[in-house]
Amino acid sequence: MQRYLVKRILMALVTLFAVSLIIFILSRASGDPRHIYLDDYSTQEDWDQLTITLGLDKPYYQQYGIFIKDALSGDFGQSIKEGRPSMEIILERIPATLQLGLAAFIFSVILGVPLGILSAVKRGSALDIIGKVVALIGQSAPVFWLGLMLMFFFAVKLEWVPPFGKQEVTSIILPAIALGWFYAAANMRLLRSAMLNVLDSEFVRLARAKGVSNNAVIWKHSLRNALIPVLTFAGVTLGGLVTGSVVVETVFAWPGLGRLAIEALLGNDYPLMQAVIIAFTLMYVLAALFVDIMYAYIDPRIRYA
Amino acid sequence: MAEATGRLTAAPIPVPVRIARRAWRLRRLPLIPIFVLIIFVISGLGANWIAPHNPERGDIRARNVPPAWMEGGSTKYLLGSDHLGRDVLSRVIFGARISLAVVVVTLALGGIVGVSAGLVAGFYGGWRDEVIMRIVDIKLAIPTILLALVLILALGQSFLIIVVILAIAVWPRFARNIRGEVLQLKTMDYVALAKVAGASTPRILIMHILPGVVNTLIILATLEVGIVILLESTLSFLGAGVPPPTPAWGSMVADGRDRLAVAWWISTMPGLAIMAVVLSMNLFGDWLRDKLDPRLRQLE
Amino acid sequence: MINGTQATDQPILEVKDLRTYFQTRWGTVKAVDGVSFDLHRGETLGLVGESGSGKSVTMLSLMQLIPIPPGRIVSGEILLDGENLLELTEDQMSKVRGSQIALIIQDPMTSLNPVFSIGNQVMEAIKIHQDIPRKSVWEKALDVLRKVNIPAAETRMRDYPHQMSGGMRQRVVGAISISCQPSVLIADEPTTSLDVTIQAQYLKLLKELQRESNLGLIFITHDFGIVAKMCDKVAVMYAGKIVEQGTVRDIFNHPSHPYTEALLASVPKLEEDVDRLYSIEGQPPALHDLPPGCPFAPRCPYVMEQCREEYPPVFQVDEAHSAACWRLA
Amino acid sequence: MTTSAGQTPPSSSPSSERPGQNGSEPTVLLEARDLKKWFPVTKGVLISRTTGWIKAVDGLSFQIRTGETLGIVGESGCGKSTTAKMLLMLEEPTEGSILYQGQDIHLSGPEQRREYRKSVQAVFQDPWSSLNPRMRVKDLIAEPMVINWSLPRQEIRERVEKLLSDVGLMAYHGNLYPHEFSGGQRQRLAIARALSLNPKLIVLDEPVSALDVSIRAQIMNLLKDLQQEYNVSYLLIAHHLATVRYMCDWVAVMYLGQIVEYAPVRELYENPSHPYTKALMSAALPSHPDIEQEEMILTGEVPSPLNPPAGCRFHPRCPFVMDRCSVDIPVVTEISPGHHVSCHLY
Repeated sequence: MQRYLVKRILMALVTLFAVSLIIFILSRASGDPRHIYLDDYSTQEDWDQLTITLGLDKPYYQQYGIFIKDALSGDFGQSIKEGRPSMEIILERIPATLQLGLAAFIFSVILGVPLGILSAVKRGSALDIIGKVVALIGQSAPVFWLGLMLMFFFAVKLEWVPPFGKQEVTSIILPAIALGWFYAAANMRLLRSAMLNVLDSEFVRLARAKGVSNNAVIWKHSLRNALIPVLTFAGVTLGGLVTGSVVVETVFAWPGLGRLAIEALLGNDYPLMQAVIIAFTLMYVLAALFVDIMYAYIDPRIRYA
Repeated sequence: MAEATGRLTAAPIPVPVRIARRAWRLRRLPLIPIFVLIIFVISGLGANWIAPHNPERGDIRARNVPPAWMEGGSTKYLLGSDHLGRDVLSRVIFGARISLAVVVVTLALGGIVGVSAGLVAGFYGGWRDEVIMRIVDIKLAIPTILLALVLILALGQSFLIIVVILAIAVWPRFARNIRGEVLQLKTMDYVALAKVAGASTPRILIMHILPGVVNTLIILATLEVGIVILLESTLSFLGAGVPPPTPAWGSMVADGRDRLAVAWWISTMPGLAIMAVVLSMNLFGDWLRDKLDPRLRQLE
Repeated sequence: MINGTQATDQPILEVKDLRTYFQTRWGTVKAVDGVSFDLHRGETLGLVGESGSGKSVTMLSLMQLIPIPPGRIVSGEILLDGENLLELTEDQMSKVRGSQIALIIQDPMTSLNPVFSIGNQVMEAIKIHQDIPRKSVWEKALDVLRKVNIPAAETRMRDYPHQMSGGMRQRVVGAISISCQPSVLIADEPTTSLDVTIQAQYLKLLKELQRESNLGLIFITHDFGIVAKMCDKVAVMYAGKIVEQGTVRDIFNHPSHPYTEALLASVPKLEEDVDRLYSIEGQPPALHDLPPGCPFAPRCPYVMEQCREEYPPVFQVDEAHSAACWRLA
Repeated sequence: MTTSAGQTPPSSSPSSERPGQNGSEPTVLLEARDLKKWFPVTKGVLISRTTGWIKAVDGLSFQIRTGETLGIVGESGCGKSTTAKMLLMLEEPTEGSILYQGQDIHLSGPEQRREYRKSVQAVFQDPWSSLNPRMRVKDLIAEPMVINWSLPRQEIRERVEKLLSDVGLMAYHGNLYPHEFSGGQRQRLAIARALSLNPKLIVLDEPVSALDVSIRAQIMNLLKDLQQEYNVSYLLIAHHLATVRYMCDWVAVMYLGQIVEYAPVRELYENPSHPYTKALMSAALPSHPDIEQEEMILTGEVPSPLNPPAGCRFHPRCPFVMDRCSVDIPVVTEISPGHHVSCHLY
């Protein structure tokens, strides 16, 4: 267990390191950063001043060291567009993204998990067919289009909820569904096939043979085993929720990190972009670590490895 | 249970029986998805000849014309026209071309890298495996879209960059699944027996390992087609796709997003096209998987 | 008379003309086709057959654990202490399972749930069938684990299956199956994946448990060695039917069905040099594609015209010895 | 018999003189001397260090004679499969040597090693995993010949047909794929493939234990017949004592990586001397219900080869254990001609 956790934490650190390295390399590959900050009216003095501030006179490995040192103290440089520290902007946007991600995650679980279990237990029933349709739409419809269609029907035509923004509590419903659907579908499919496998296993047969009732076989003996692959996928889900949030936040004008990434892209705001990516990666790594711990909790084979 | 035992009798299986068996295996062919996919490929290859209008030149007098079956629609614009008076149908047909090109190049690139990495990691193991799998883990930890955005921001926007980004997105899945498959194949007794018979490492890889991963590879490739199309259209929706004016499905959806209330078809039609192709590919992939290797049903 | 254990007059388990069919894409597979036998308390019946002979489906039918569909128990009676199990509802049957009739499955590595502790899994069986306080459930579980000779049972209760060896796991499965004092225990090749010395330990344990609570034991196996060591009675299955039935000495001394005879002659012996083993030609038949008449006819050295046309009825060889072969007519 | 170690002509008929059977003393074909295989146990997340050794095989010596069968019996984890892998050059021994026709194969040049590879083939337990499902049977059987011999296609085809008929199959079976065969037939195919290079030794790793009971005798008899015909030696690895008695001329009993008893087959079965052999015999299943067996059931399980017990490795389970057993390592004693036991009782 300890060894497992140490390995996971090390892995998380390596990931963060790799991301920082990629960002650093790209920041140098994309051209001289001095051009980003200075305009045509800058003087040679400004130029030299900036060279020293950014440490561009030093060798690359030292520049990277400075980059890391700054990053660790929360300094990702000034946003070009807004002219204030990127970190400040990020902190303003994080809550909205976390709310949306959480809502989408909850949606994907409450839709996907029961549907997955029931469609495995009652194969060929109406529920199974509904599950199939949900899964097929979720895996085939592009998130941005699904979002637009939801917006068109439920906000524009029916006017049940606001079409975009984050003014009202109900605003979160449509983006959460658009974002969560794909994962609801994936959870459902995974859980269904895992359940079918488990229900066919020897230990379920033995459980039945000792007189365990049908319900207990499904909810106690099978579900916990079937959740293992679902949980494995949850790690990927979290990464996907991040990716998806960029799209969904753009569609619904949701004031979160994802939308910020697009703003940075359109504004050619590299310092802001790198901060956004570090923030996203950090969120992902922490969430994945959490999933790994959950994993150990559910599967004793990992806990006592 | 007793499937394999006792089937072989003294006489060879007659040819008609074999043909009949093969036909039996092909039953329940997913006809509609295959039909959709054929249309997709034909549109992609022959957009110039099929599309009724020029996709990039609009008629200012015919803006926001609804689809033919609606009031005010015209058979001239079967799926309506957009805010610049361009024919939506023609643009959808031309959009297939981008998607098709991106899919083919991405899968070739990502597939080759992923399969080689998976083969090396699985077959040789040791530090090579460790290094490759750690890179895969790191790649999976970085959200694709963000990586794409930062790369585009740093390196600019072009077909090549888009394809490279998408290939970076797909190769880890190839690597991981192929590696898993190779790890299993490697423990098969027939690999050890080939060594005993004196087979060289290249011979073992080519004769005994590669043929074993072909099914997995085909199934993976069909599943990845959908993923690549979705990613590509997402990028172009965000304005980070193959640069305009070439019409891509994603950017067409983006074009119509502010006009949903007045001309819903501008966004809806290309979206439907994406969904139809991805859905068909997924259904076809599922069918293929059941036929080739039911064991792989859990492949994501 | 039989290996020192007492057999009472009234059989504890009586199976009459049991038929279990499966619908497959090749058509109806008659996995169990008219199987009848009985079992007394304290007695051990060996159900012998090769893969696909229907012995495992017979076992699952007794427990009513056949996957439905594609399986279906078409006809027959399973009388446990006079009560027909096939007339019970699923709820009633689940009360019978584990408490009156218990099961040990072949593979100890997969037959325990990997995510629950050993103690948890033993206690579950007790909790289901007995209404006793929590504390005594724990005590009782500990008791049965000790009974199957698990060393340091108290600490083992908290362990998970993957922390145990195959032999130990199989003991845990044994503990679960006897935890509620069943009257019939079905063991489906419980030792095939165990090493020889571990197998010997386990077989001895089963014998002791049987003697202690006067169990009726059904041993499903393909190995005549286990039959020779463990069983009082034998039923030999081939292609879904019992082809020969009798006491263990009847079968070993005067095998009356050519299949039994051939099987016995084809097994090498530990105690003596055998110059050449008898070898049965051909393969066991596929159940979906049975020849008309006797299914063993294509491999039988004594085959007659009649054998290929009509399935033989069961002939009584001796008081408790019967076989289905035209040679006995 | 084969004094010239050159290439055996593939179509040559089996040699008429069989030194193994016809009175004259059979020659030693292969000898293992003090063979060891230790696997490292590593610990650590980033930098791994070796914290111990799994002594899978720990000092094995035996001989295989021309045309004869040596059986190795033992329970799982005793190192019998690792031994087979070392003979097949799938594993490199940690220590010790394998002498083939008097020459140490690990010290000899690449040419001799290639020659050795050709002369030692194998049949494994699982008939489902030992044939590549994507190759036709004729290509499977021909593969060793294609790799090692440059023969015209026509000759290879004829030889494949001959091999198929030798193992009781038909020529047309060559065009089928493995999945069209049953387990017993697949094992026949595996045997045909193993024979294709006219090997001197075939390692049989549990060749019948995955088969249906009624098929086992077919395969065992076939193997015995082919041994006569091809004058090939077998190393049979098995856990089933009766099978070993039927198939072998010599038997070695292994426990925790070491041979505890080694004797001609009849001598071993009629006069088992090591306590572990006795326990195995009493644990083996009888062939008739009236046979009385000595009741000698071992307690406990086989200890881990990571930390094998000191002294005699069997002492924690031995019913006859003495004080010195936990201290002194027993030496091999020849208690009767050819019968070697490694126990302090002798």
